[in-house]
Amino acid sequence: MALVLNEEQAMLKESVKDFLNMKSPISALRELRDTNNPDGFDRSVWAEMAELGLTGLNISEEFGGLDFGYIGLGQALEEAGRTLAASPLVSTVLLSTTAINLCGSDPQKAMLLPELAEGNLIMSFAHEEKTHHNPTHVATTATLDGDFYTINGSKTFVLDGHVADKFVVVARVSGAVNDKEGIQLFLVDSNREGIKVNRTMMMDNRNAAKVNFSNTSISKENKMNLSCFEDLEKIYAIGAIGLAAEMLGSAQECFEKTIAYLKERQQFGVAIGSFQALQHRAAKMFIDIELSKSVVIKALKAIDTNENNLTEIASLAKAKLGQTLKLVSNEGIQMHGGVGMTDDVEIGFFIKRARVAQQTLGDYNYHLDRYAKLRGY
Amino acid sequence: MALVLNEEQAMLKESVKDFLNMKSPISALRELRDTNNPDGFDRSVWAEMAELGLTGLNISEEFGGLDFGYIGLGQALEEAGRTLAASPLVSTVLLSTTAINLCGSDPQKAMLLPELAEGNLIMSFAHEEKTHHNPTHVATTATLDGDFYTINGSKTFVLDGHVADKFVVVARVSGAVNDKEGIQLFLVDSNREGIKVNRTMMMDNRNAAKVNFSNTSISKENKMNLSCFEDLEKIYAIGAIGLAAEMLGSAQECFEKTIAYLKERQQFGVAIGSFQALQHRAAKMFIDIELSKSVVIKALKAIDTNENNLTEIASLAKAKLGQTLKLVSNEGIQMHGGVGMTDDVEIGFFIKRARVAQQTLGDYNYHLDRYAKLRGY
Amino acid sequence: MIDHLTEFRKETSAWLEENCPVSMRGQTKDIAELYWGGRNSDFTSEDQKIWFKRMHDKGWIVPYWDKKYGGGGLSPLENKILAEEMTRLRCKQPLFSFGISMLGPALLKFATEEQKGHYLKDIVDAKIRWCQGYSEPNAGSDLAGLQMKAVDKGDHYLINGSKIWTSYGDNADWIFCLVRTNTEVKKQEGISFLLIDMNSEGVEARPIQLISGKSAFTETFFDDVKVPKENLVGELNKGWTIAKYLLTHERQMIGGIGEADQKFSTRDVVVDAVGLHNGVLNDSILRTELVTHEMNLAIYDMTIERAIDEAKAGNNSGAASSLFKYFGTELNVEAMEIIMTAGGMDELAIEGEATSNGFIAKRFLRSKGNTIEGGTSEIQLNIISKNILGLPSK
Amino acid sequence: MIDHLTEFRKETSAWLEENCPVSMRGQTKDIAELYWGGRNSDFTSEDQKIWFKRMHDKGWIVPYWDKKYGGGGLSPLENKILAEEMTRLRCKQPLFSFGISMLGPALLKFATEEQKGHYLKDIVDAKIRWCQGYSEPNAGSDLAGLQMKAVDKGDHYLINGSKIWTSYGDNADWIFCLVRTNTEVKKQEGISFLLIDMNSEGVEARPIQLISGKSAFTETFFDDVKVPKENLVGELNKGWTIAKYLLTHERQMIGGIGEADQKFSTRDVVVDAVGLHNGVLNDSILRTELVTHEMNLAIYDMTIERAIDEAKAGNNSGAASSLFKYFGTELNVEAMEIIMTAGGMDELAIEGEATSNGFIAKRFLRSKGNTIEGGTSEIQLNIISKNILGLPSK
Repeated sequence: MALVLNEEQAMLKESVKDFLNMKSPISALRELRDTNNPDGFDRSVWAEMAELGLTGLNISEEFGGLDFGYIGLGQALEEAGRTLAASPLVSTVLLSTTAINLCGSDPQKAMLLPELAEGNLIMSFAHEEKTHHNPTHVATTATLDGDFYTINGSKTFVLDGHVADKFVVVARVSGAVNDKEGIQLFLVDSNREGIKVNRTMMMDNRNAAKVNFSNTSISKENKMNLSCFEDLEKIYAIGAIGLAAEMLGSAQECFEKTIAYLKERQQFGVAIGSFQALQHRAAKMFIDIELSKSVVIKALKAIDTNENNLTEIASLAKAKLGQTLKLVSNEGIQMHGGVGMTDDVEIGFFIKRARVAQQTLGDYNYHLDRYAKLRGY
Repeated sequence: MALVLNEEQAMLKESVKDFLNMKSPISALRELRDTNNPDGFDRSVWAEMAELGLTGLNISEEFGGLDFGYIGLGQALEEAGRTLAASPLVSTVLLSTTAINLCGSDPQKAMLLPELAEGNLIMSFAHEEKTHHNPTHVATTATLDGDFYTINGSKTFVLDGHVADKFVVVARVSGAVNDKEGIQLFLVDSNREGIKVNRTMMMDNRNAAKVNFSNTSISKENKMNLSCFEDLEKIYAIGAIGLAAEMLGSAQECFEKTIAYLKERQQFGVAIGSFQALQHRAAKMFIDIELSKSVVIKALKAIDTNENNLTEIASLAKAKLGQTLKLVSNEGIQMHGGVGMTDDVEIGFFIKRARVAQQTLGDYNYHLDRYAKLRGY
Repeated sequence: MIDHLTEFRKETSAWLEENCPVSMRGQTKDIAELYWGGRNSDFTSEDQKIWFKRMHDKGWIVPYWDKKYGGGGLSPLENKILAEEMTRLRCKQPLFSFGISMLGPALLKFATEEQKGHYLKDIVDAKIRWCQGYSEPNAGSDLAGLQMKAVDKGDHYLINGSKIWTSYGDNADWIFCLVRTNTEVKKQEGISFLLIDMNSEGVEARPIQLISGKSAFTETFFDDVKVPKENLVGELNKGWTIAKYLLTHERQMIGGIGEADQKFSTRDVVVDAVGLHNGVLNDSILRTELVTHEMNLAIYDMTIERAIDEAKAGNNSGAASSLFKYFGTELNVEAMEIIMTAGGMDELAIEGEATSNGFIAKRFLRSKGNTIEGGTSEIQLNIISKNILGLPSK
Repeated sequence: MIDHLTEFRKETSAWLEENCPVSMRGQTKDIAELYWGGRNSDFTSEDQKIWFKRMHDKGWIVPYWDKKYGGGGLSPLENKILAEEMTRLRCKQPLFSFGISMLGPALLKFATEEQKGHYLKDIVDAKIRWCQGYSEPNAGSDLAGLQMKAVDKGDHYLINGSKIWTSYGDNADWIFCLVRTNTEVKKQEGISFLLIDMNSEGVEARPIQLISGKSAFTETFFDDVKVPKENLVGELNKGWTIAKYLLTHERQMIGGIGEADQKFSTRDVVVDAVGLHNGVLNDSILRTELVTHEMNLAIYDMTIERAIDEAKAGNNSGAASSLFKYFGTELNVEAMEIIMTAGGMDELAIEGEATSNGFIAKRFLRSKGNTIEGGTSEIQLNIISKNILGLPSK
């Protein structure tokens, strides 16, 4: 599988780009923020995204999806990264749909995937419990009693949790906190009793939630089929790769805006882009972005071809993009100078998104550490 | 104690500088190398250094020294770093004399310090046993049998070991390898039976030796008084600070040579020092060197005023200078371009010395790790 | 001499003990809690008022200024002792004023005796609160490229243009500005230093919103503002000399912001957030970043100490200010990056229950401006390479 | 089409199996062990000679050159299959030649048909060993600033000057040079591309000693050397075009040196030297450096893969060569720094019993040249910022 897009994928990317530029430019995010939008995203744009098929990119045709695979979803995420579009793309399509694809029972798939493909469902993947991504730290419990599971525990950083119709909850049916064994996934409607959702607005103006489950009872048909810890790791790996694709889009846009500014801004009678110290820093960013493109496309393909080193390549992609986007968004502000520090221009939005994306599903340090472990040191 | 030199110290520094520029410029090191000098240093220059008083800088007047303290010795080392002078200054004056100052018995001091001050004795501190500096790793044993100790073990990286008249040997009288307890120092003449010395020429063209002790017997008066492990750590701390002073001299000289080259070398019709990318890199090196000056003088003063955070400040100095000299010597070659890679010019000598100094008495990583431990994490 | 100083310390200490109200002691958490003076400013407490008056009576609002300007006339050594005793007893500053720190040095060096008597006295009496008008939207690092015009109209100058990055411009009474008085010459040679009453008709200051949220900065607009000619400081068209002189002062102040502004130990925050295992930080990569930062910080402090000692020994070098501005702000940025990494997902929230409403996040974002304001890091590196290393221009 | 290629692979594989002597298989540890050809060169073994002759008879010394020049006339896909099969069976190259890799592309594109017939054939037949004469002592990165003069003397050029950094100049028969043929015009417009017989009177090549010890480089001196005018390749004064074309090739070669030249896995060396504790490297700082390096290396490989795929898809970009040169050499330097740190005191010895006589130390020192030779890292960054990003010159 060559590391280039085929015609179909390239066309998809182009149409998503056009759509987002028109319907969800960075100014839209600013407006959501300034008007204190209760959803944190634009439901009408989300409906149009569904119409465009974006909600079904990673759903097979059998269930009403477009079956573009993750290379397709990656292109959409990359374009969404360019305009910093706020939408449930990550929470619902990248994470929850992936979980159902991998671990849903046949009836669960038959019931949920068509609804997801249509864009009728907003779902959140409720997994984190600590300040840092930690797959084995599951203190939330699910206790079987007759035909019902009772869920107890607190989740944090549940993306779009405040608007979710349904959660995929990572909970423990046996074992102790930090055991790899005994972890399971459950589908939980957000309107069940005993659920308390606190919206949290993050620095990138997107939303996560703290979700508390207190004796929340669900029928046992809502248990999914997580066969082993490696399945859960696979969901995280796919999530990390999808995020890396989104971060690649943000990094490219931020970089291009900065280069344009270097050509336009005059100081000391010349364009500041003529200063060699800035030129060399720009060239190094260019190299980082080219390297980033390679690891992202390689990683997306690895999902679709089901490579067995997916965890390793996911860490590679997420770590590299974390580093690239951090560099580019910091340099973006520095090279814009005082102007870059003002809320009036858009360059500052990238550094905010960079920080949140960095922490989502494991930061740079987490993935470096994991890569080293996978390499046996 | 202000972080500036007093008049006496400044004069000392000036006279060492003049002396070394005349008697031991970098070309002298090249000649020692090219003529395959059996000593690895010039004995007549060493005799003159003794006459100048350099061998007695850290010896009290009572024993015939100049009593300039470590701030004084630091200035001499710094100047020796500038001309990359090969001499037993580190092995004999910095390490062995310090050991005797701190742990010698009264008779040992009375016998050895005057000889050392006169420059009549070359001594080596034989401590390392592994590839990386490791104070607790002492496998060499000293077993008391009647009035004699029998020494067995192998030492590596014994600076100037091939010309040493006497060794200070770190050996274990009790306990197991890596125990802090049970370590002691012994004075051992290099001509005792059972000693095998293999000269090793290092990449900076100075010499270390592998020294093997096989049932080497010495009378018990040769045991020194190492009261505890902290005493040994103090010797290493002083050694690290002295080395940092030498490295500061090398870094400054290498930097100044590079700046001069930037002003002189023409490319594309202008001096390459007019290229802003190089200017900014030069400015950053300047900052690193200024910071390095501060930590070195602070650390040298801390020895003389017997500060109780000496270990901490020694790690600070050695780590910082390791990083600064590495940067400056790498940039020195890169900015000299192809010319810098040839043996014809002197800039390449600095990168060689940098690597050896880096590994002596703990490298950058070692001191970072230790500093973190001392800071409680 | 020494006897006199020992005596002075004793007396000062006793006086401070007796006269500084308890509520005027302790750490200053936020400069906003201090008394800033000015036409519209009032004391926030009776103690604050008492403290100001007592210090004012002693002449210790600006203890080292000459008595004829309302200062205390203290010698440098006496001033140092007073400062030390105030630190020891944790006395707060009686007046926080850009007039003292930023305008004062210029007036003392470049103003006429009449101007000094007038303006310095008003500063000491806290009658006038000053702000600074140097930067302009289109000038940026090319400060000398400023465009705000002052046209000679006989008895007054007519001002048109705007200034940006004026701290607390919306609360100040007067502004000291660099203005263009000649457009025909080399840019540095057509600049003058002018004092402008913010109450003048045509002046408007608007707050600037930063990426970190609300800020103390304003953009200030001047639309046909008339300024009396006697408000010129120094010679006409020689304002650049004054600006350069003051910038060196400002650079030193901002370089120091790093620590002064930071109300917590980076080490403690990180160790708290990440935890130890067998006495070693749980995240080994972060541990390396933290120890590198702590070493940098320790060496930075030693360099300040050395610079002070060198200055005392008469080896003053202008080099220092660019070095401190560059490295001090880099350290601050480094600290905030480390703290954000340590805080993880918790520190991303800027709004919501059970969050700190972005206390750290906003500081993190604000820190990105440190390497820009007061002369960008790039400008500092230019200064070092040109002025200190003597590297050639093209 | 596919059938033909499958068939070709099968035949090729069978032929190689049968014709490649066992001693001509296996990893090439040092390019010096290969056959280099030339007037003074001899085969080092009978097998080497047999292998050369058999490949030569097939036309597979340069399989993708046209048959009329002594090549094999293979299509790009056939050539790829042959290369793959040789790699799979670990067959060594029958001839290592700068004539093939460095001069060939220039001759194919710029030489006359007569020159091609003559020089390309001699390369394939291993009669002439070539070396390259571009750099000059005073030119450095400013390659176009070269000074070696070729003066038109009617039937010949008279050459005076010197070249530096010529690899194996002391073993080569001929040298291809850039020479100055016009001093009156813009520097790039007065350069020509000339072929010179090293046997000519007045040519002398002296080896260069590097900081890492002996090297393959020479400095080559030309003192009143006469060169026939027909040795000019391409148009007079148009040599810069040829040089730029060839430099892109060279950059790609050197960018790849990093891995090709390295006979060991950095990871294995480090783990061996430093050791593990509970499966984690004993030095946590070095661990971070190593994993960063390994990640960079993996992503570098992916980028090569992507560039090849992009090229196949017709999206060829000249950008790639500067990126690979820059990043590939940085990676090599990074690897050697890590290995030296891991090796500790042991790897400092360059002479002495029980030492490896500086095997690693010399490689470490030599690696410092990677970011200089073939266009410095700075030049690559200039190329990227100007040619790709379109940033303006002053």
